[in-house]
Amino acid sequence: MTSSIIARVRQKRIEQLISLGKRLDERGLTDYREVQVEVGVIEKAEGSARVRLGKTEVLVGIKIELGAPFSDVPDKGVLTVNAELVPLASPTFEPGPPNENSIELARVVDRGIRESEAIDLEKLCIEPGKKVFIVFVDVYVLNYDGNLIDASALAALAALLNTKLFKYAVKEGEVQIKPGYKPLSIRNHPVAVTFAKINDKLVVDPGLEEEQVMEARLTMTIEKDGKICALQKGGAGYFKIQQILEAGKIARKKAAELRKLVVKK
Amino acid sequence: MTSSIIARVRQKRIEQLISLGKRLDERGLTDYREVQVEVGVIEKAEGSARVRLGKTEVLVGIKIELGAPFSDVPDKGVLTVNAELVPLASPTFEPGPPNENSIELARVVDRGIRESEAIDLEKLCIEPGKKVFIVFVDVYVLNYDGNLIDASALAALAALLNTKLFKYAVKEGEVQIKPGYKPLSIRNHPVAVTFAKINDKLVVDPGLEEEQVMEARLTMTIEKDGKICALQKGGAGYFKIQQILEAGKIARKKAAELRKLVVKK
Amino acid sequence: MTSSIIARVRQKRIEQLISLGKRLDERGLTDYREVQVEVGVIEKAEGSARVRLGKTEVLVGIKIELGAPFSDVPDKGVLTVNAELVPLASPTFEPGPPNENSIELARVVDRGIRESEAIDLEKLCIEPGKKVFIVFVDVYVLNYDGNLIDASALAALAALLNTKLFKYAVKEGEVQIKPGYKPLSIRNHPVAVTFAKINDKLVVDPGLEEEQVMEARLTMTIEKDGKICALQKGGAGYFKIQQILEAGKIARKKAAELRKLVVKK
Amino acid sequence: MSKKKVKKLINGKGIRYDGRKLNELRPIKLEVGVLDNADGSAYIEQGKNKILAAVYGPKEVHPKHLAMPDRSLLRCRYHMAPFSVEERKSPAPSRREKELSKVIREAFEPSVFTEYYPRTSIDIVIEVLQADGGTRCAGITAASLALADAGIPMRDLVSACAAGKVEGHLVLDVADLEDKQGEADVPVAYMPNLNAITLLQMDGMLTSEEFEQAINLAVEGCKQIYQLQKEALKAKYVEVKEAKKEDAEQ
Amino acid sequence: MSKKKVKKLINGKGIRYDGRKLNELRPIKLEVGVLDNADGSAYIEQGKNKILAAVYGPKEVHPKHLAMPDRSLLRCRYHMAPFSVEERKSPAPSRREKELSKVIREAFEPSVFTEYYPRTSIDIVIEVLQADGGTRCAGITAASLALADAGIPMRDLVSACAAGKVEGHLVLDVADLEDKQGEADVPVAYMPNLNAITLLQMDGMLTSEEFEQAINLAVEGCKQIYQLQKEALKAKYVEVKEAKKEDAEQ
Amino acid sequence: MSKKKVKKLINGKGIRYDGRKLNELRPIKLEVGVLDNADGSAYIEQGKNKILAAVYGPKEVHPKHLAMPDRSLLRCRYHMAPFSVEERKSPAPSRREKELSKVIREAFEPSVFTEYYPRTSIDIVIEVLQADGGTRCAGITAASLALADAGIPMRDLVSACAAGKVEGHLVLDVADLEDKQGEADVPVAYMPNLNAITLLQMDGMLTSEEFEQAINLAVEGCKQIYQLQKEALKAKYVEVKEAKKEDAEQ
Repeated sequence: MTSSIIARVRQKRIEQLISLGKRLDERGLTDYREVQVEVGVIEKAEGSARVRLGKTEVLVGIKIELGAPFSDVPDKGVLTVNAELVPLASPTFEPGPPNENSIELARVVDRGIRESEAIDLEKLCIEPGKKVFIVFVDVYVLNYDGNLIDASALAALAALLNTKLFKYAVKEGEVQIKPGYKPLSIRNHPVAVTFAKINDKLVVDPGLEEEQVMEARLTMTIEKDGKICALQKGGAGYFKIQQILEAGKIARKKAAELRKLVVKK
Repeated sequence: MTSSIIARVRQKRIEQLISLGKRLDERGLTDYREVQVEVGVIEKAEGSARVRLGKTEVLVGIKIELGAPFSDVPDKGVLTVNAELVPLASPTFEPGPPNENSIELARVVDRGIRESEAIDLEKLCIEPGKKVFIVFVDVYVLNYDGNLIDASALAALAALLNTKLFKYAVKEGEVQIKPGYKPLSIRNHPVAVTFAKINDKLVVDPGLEEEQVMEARLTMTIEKDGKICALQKGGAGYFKIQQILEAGKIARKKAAELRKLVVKK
Repeated sequence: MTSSIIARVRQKRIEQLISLGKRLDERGLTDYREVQVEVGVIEKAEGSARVRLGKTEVLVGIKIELGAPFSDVPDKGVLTVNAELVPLASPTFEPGPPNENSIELARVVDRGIRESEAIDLEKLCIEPGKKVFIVFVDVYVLNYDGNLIDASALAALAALLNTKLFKYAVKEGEVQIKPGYKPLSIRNHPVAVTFAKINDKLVVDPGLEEEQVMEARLTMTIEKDGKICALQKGGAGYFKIQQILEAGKIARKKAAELRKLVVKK
Repeated sequence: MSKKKVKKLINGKGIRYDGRKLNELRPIKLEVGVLDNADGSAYIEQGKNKILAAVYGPKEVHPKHLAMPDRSLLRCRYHMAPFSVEERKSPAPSRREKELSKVIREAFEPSVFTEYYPRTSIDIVIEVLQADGGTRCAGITAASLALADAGIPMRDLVSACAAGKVEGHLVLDVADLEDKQGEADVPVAYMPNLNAITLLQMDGMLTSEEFEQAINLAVEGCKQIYQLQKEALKAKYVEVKEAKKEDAEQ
Repeated sequence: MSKKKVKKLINGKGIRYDGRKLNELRPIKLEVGVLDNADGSAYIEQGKNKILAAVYGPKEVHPKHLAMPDRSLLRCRYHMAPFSVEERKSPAPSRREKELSKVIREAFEPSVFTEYYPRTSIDIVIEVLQADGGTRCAGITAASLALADAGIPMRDLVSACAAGKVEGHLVLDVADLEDKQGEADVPVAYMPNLNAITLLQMDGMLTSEEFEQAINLAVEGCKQIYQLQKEALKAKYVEVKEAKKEDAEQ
Repeated sequence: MSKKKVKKLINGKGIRYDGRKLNELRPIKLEVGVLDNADGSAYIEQGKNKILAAVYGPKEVHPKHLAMPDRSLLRCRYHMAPFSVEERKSPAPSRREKELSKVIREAFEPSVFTEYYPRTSIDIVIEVLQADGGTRCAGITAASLALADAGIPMRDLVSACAAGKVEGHLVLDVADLEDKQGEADVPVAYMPNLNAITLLQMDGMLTSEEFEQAINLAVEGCKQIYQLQKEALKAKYVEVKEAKKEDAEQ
């Protein structure tokens, strides 16, 4: 009971601040927390990146393996995104199979990459209908302090840009690994920007406490030319059309800023 | 406690009626509830049928796919029956993997089709040991008001009779779909007839309330020539031999009546 | 509460006896309970053995099947050890997927066989990278009265020594079974010896009550030449180095005694 | 979105392959109160979509520890029948079905007065019997009617419809083939009286101008569907009233 | 039933491939009280079937919410060892094992006085170590002895046996090969003193006349097995009495 | 242990392929307090191993029926990230991970004063981000620091290190390649002040003399690691003190 009183006081405080255009950690409503990106942190993976968004910390590792294509797209490689909310990251994360939160996280990250056609999946086909490369994007949440989607999408993009593909030759239907690597061909750069609606106002990059009091959540993933390539509304509340259109404008600006942190000129 | 008193009063009432040869809904002891059969309700499925048995409602969809035969019968197609007690159908149905009730339902329906050799599985072999057709019979319970077995078996038979098989040619080990369909070859017509034993009397087509008070359940599946092709006793009680033989006689009669509803002359 | 008082009295008694070099069932500290080994008990299995260690009873059945090798050892057959703590054997065994206890049991038995290279896995390769024999060692616990590891490892060894491999020929990539059998080639004889540490003393072959009061457990698997081929410490306590080295000496002696019960000269 | 163009989907006159105009809904059939056991139920056909929705509740929560002291626990299960799609679907819930169950539940959260029924649960079940593109939206449309049929108090009905981009045109109510070959799909759930968007997702790529048009188009679709929902409820209400009258007259 | 005739199973004199007459049981060996930890246990060999049954209970129910205020919860697990059949079986319970667990439990419900032990459970465990046709019946025969060995009060022992049709003949106690090649298999569980059939299933096809003969044949088999069960219990009882006498004499 | 010798691992001068002497540890980097949410945490790099450990607790046990009246429930989850190894690992826990979780938990049982916190749980989480041989030992080394960082009272730190046999030589701190090509691997966890071995496993084959040398070698390694652990804790302590001083000065 006491803790719920404290929670309500805290909620009031967050809402009051936001109505004044302020936030608990003194950010502006459309400011991101400090973003740190580090790539190549897992040498054994084909690609990897760690992103810190304030105290939220996500590691993405990329593995590339041989496998069979889907029967309805026999001439394309396969992209598989998985997210693990490992119990390291929060007292609320339980070990076990993916739950709806980790599935949603993985699928929103997946959608941004897939719909922006960031990976040239045609180039990952070795033998149509038989053998293709499978790109495994594993999102590993190490510390949870809110806004996992943006941190994960950014880490996934940074990791993909850092991914090397081994060279190979096909001899009599068998794939032979050859020495050396080439970078994985990445032709678009989707960046997710997430909004929380609190007290009917929009804030970007919600922290954990903000997530706990937000009415609803909206993620817009923006590709390199400013197009929207994925959307996801979450949470128990709703948005007005006007809010969504306003969010779109902010998202394009924010996505461009974040993109600079991972895409080298 | 009150609800259990009501339940006991209800039970008494059902038992008294049956001892007088009557039932709650004014049927005779060997009368079925109204049966409605509708076929082709799911156009995208290879075959489908909906059966209503009073308020019990079951939908069966048939899908046919390519796959591998079982290693011990390399020259036969595969029949797979699955039943889902979807939470639509009753407040007592929980989502989750099949439980013993849905497994029993699927297996009793399966047994009638399999043992009467209703489907000519030899004709579904494309390349012995390598490639055959798999016939998926999916029983989907939409509303549960007792006697799922008879409703499901009847819907399965109606759906199989309604099933079309795409035409194909085999070229260099690859199956090529050709335009057009032919009906799936169905050479027997198994029909399940279920009895409840209540107050030591047999009634056919038990409704939900009757199932709740019955001592035991007996299903007899009868093929087109009146032979028995599957049996299943269920429930916590027992049957006397004489009751089983008596049930056999009734079942043959009832099965013939039901069969007319789904098999066109 | 009462039962826990009884348990503590029992524990005291066990500890006192052991400090006097005695045990509840009048064995010496390094004595095994009576060991009975029976082979060929499951005629349909390729190999089988039942071991009784006092009232502990374990059945091991061996099945051999065709399958694919692991990609990193394409020229070797596959050894798979599985253990089931079936609910027959103890009121504390629940049905369900393997838990940490059955997994540990299977893996310790596996390690002894694998590391001593008891099975000549190279000889089980039929076609490198494609087809090999898989040896399934299924440990089935029938009655649990302590020290499952030693009973299981001994039963596995006895069963392997009793295993027959069907003869075959390879024709055009297909394996054809030929009449007759030959024994599976077993070239080493690992035997597990388990110690319980109770009141800082070591006892071998702990019974169930001893397991319940032991501080820690140590299993040493000894191959035919007296080398150690697997180790496993278990339980909430610890060992001093000196105790481990002392255990090693006893284990070699005990293993040689046990080995005589299953290996025919 | 696969970019393989199998078939021309929109002709020079802006008519879609199934004869619809760009901003035209598919034929929709709605029925309320179709299942006997459920507290509320509805059936929708939209194009070749055939979907049943049922509501059980408010009822005791099982397992109990999930009960909430101040409101009802809303739960949702979106599920596709194995025979509802081209290639048989395993009946075990896929990742897609789990995600959709979550966003659909969240689409209803702003609608239901959950605070009226503390310590209970309200379970929404959506079963796709045949899928033809836009199943989540059609499922929401039906489930909203099922909630109303169950007598659950709501701030407004939730209506749902997708807009999309196909061969460069913005279109309303994206069908299966258009979804597979098209450039974008924007499913929207909407409460017209509150001007509230309660579900919003997107696959594909749209410029901000296209997106603004798409969302407005989808909302227009929702408003049309809202009228159909109200008619379906009225039909049911009239039916019930007439049945009662008949009972009274007998 | 596969119809592939691999081998002639019954010769011109009505003798089966294993030397039995048509109405003859396979050799049966029964032992009671074979496991140390179980409250009751029994072992059966019937042909090459080797099956252990154990009973734990009446005991506290776990999880508690399954407990029933007016009677004991009867539970049953029929399970086959991975090495019990030709091709190794995964140890995870198959659909067949789940169905058989259910019907075997229901075969014992009419036998056990569950009302004597409210709020408890009685767990029956049947483990098939080697399978040779008719495992559910042999498992029931053994489990009934295990219940008796556990001191669970019963209305009657349950005895079980299958009849079947092989190469046109009705036969008793169908063996594995006969089951695979035969035309029908009718497993029956029976309480002789109550003339009560507690399990009845059938695979295959039979006319009503054949069925009547088959069920009567199976019941005759059950009655023979009933005698063997009683002897096995007597043997155990004598053994215990003698052991006690020996104890007293020492 | 695969016996395929791919590469010579130890040269004539007793120098290993990575430049180490036979009894030399790989470079080790330890950091304490690296995760924000965990009650305690630590990070280790040992060779190319990169491992995070976190501790949550003492805290309320969930589910409650696991709580123990006289002590804290120690739980452990050792888990490898899908990208931590050559071939992607499924994130579902493997049998190996389940066994290691058990023995690692048992390696900490003798260290933690669990009796101080009845009815609570202490959860140890070890996540291998990159694996390079010896992950269970490196994980224990890190987890022990995480326990200390969480303020859990311990009898002693647990330090862990493997010895092994490679190309006939006994070596300390077995690397991945040495493990794969070597003759034996003996992981040991050790509490130096109590001379207590709390984890001991072995793959491979060793004579009793070799085993005695190996265990002594591993224990020497543990003692070196113990010093590194204490330094890492001191570094953290100093850091915290300085941070506090800075706070005070501001």
